[in-house]
Amino acid sequence: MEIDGIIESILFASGDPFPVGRLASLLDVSEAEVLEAAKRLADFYAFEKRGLRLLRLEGSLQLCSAPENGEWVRRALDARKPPRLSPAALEVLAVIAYNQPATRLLVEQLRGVDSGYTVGLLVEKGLIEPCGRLDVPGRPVLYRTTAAFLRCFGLSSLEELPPLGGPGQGSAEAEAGAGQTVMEGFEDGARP
Amino acid sequence: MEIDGIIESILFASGDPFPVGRLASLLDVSEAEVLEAAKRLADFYAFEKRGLRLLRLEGSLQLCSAPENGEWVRRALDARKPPRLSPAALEVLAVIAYNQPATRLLVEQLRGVDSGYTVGLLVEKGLIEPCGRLDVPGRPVLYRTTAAFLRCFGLSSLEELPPLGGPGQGSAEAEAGAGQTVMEGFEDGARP
Amino acid sequence: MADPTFHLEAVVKSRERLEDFDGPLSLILQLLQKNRVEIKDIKIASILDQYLAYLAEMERMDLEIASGFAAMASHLMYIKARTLLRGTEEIEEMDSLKSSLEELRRRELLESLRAASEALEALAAGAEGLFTRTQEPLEPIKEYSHSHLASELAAALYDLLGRGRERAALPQSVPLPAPLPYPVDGKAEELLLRLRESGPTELGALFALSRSRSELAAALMAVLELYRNEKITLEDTGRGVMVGLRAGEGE
Repeated sequence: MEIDGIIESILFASGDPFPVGRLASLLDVSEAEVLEAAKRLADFYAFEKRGLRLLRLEGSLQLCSAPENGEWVRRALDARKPPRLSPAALEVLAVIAYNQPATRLLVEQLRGVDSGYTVGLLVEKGLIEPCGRLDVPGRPVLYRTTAAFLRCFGLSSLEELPPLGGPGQGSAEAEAGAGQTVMEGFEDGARP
Repeated sequence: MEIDGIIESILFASGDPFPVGRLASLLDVSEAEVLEAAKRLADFYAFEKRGLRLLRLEGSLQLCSAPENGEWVRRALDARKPPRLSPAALEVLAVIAYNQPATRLLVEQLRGVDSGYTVGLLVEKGLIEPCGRLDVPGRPVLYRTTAAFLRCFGLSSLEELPPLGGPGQGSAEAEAGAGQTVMEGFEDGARP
Repeated sequence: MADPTFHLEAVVKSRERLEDFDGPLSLILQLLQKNRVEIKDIKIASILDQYLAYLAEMERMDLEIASGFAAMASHLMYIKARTLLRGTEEIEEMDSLKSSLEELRRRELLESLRAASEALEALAAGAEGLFTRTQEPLEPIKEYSHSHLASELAAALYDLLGRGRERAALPQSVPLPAPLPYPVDGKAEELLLRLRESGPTELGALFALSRSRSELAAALMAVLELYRNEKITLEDTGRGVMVGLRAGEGE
C-alpha cells in the first residue's frame, strides 16, 4: 500500500495537526512506518523545492505552506502580519511552557502581577489550552502549550525549548543554544 | 523565478479556488505562464501519484486531496454518516417492504399519522423509490424498496424478508411463530 | 552536605555588578543563592576560611569587600546564636532570611524565564511565514450505508400492527379507494398513440371515443396526467381545446 499519498491527502484535508497514532491505526501500520513516510514526504518537499512543508509537532503531523513563500501567500490572501506577542505575553507563555501543566496562580506568583488577562489572551490565540484541574482546594485550571505553540516557535517538540539558563549562566549563552536546538528538529531536511 | 512552488503555497493556504488572473498579476507574469505552471503541477501530482490534485475550475485553480483517497480522508476526519433510521422511518420502511408496491396513503392509514416527510426521507436515502402510480382516483405514487434496501438489510432478495405471522392466527401462536421467524430472519439476513 | 565550597568569586563579581547590593543580609542571600546552600547548613568557620583564601589569592586587601564580609559574618553569627539560644522557637531573622531567599530564587527563575522568552521571540520570528489551511469540506455521505437486521423490519411491523389492533385497525379493514374500472395508464398510451397518428386533435373528439363513463373518467385523468408530465400541450382556440404532442414526444 502506498501510504505516503494517503497520508498527504489526509494531512491536506485535515488542515489541523493530525495525530501520528491515529494515522497508524487508520492505515493499520506502525507509528514508525507513519513517521518514515512523513520523513520521506518532508524530504521530498524540501528537495523538490515545493511550496509545502510537513511539520512534526510533538505527536502530530501538519502540512503548511513553505515559509520562504510566506510573503507571497500573505499578499495573495491579503493577510496582515499577525501582531507580535507583547513581552508580558511572552513571559506568561515562557512560564507555562517551562512549567507545564501550570496554573494561573503559579504564573502570578512567579511574575508578581495579575496575569488572568494575558492567560486568556494566549488561550484565545490557541498557544495554550486548559488541560484539567489541579487537585487542590479551588481546583484551579491547568494550562499547557499547544501544537500551534510549537509551530509558531519553530519547534517540533517541547524538548527543543531553549534551555533555561542556570544561576551561573548568562542569558546570551542560553539564546545561542536555543537557535541550534531548533535546527535539529524534524524539519532538518528542509534546510540545506 | 520559480513560480510553481509559490503557486502551490498560495493555493494550499487559500483553500478556496484562486483566480488565475490574480495569480498572474500578483506574480507579475502572464496568465498563460500561470496556467503552464499549473499544468506542470497537476501533471506532477498525477504522475507521482501524490495525495493532491490541482483542479482548474473556470478561471480559477484549486488544490484538493486526491479523490481516490477520499474514503481514507473521510474515515480520518470522521465524516458523519447519516444517522441511523429512526423507529418511525423503520416502521414506514417495513410497511412498504411488506406491502410493495405501496402508496403513502396505505402507510398513513396503517400508522395513523402523516408520513409524507418520512417517505420522502426514505426516497432521499435511496431505500425506496417510486414505481408508477396506483390506478385509483388521485393516482397516488407507488413505492417499492430498492437494491440499496436489500444491501442494508443483508437480504439477497425480497423473498428473504422474515415472514410475518398472519393477523388471522391466534395471537399467542402467532407471536410464538413470530419469534421463531424473526430468529430465522436474523440468521438468513445477517449471513449471506 | 558536609563542607560546601562557597564560590566567593562569583558572589563578589555579582556584587560588583549589582547596583542595589545592600547590607549584610543581601550578601548572605547572594551567598546562599549562588551556592544553593540551606541556612541550617551554614558553617561560618568554613566561609571564613574560604574567604581568607580568596583574599590571599587576590593578593590585595579589598577593604570594601572585607568590611562587607565582616558585616555579613557578624549578622550570620547573630542569627546562629539566637537560633541556638531559642531552640525551636521562631526566629524572626531566620524567617525573613528564608522568605528573602525564596524571593531571590523566584526572581532568579523569572529572570531566566525572561531570557528564555526573548529566545522564544527570536524563534517565532524564524518560524514566520508558515501558513496552515482550514479543513477541506467533506462530501457528505449521501447513500444510506448502515446495516440492519431484516428482523428489525418484521419487529417494526409487528409493533405497528399491535398498536393498530388496539385501535381496531387491522390491515384488512384499512379502507382503500376502489380501483378505477378503466386503467388510466392504458388510456394515456392510447391517447398518445392517437395524437401521434392524427396530429393535434380537439379535446371533445378525444373524449367522444369513450364508450362508458368510467372510460371517460380515465380519459380525463389521462389528459390531466399527460399534461402535468409535459407530454402534451393544450391550446384554447376559442371554439374548443386543441390537444397536441409536446415537441420531442413525436417518436
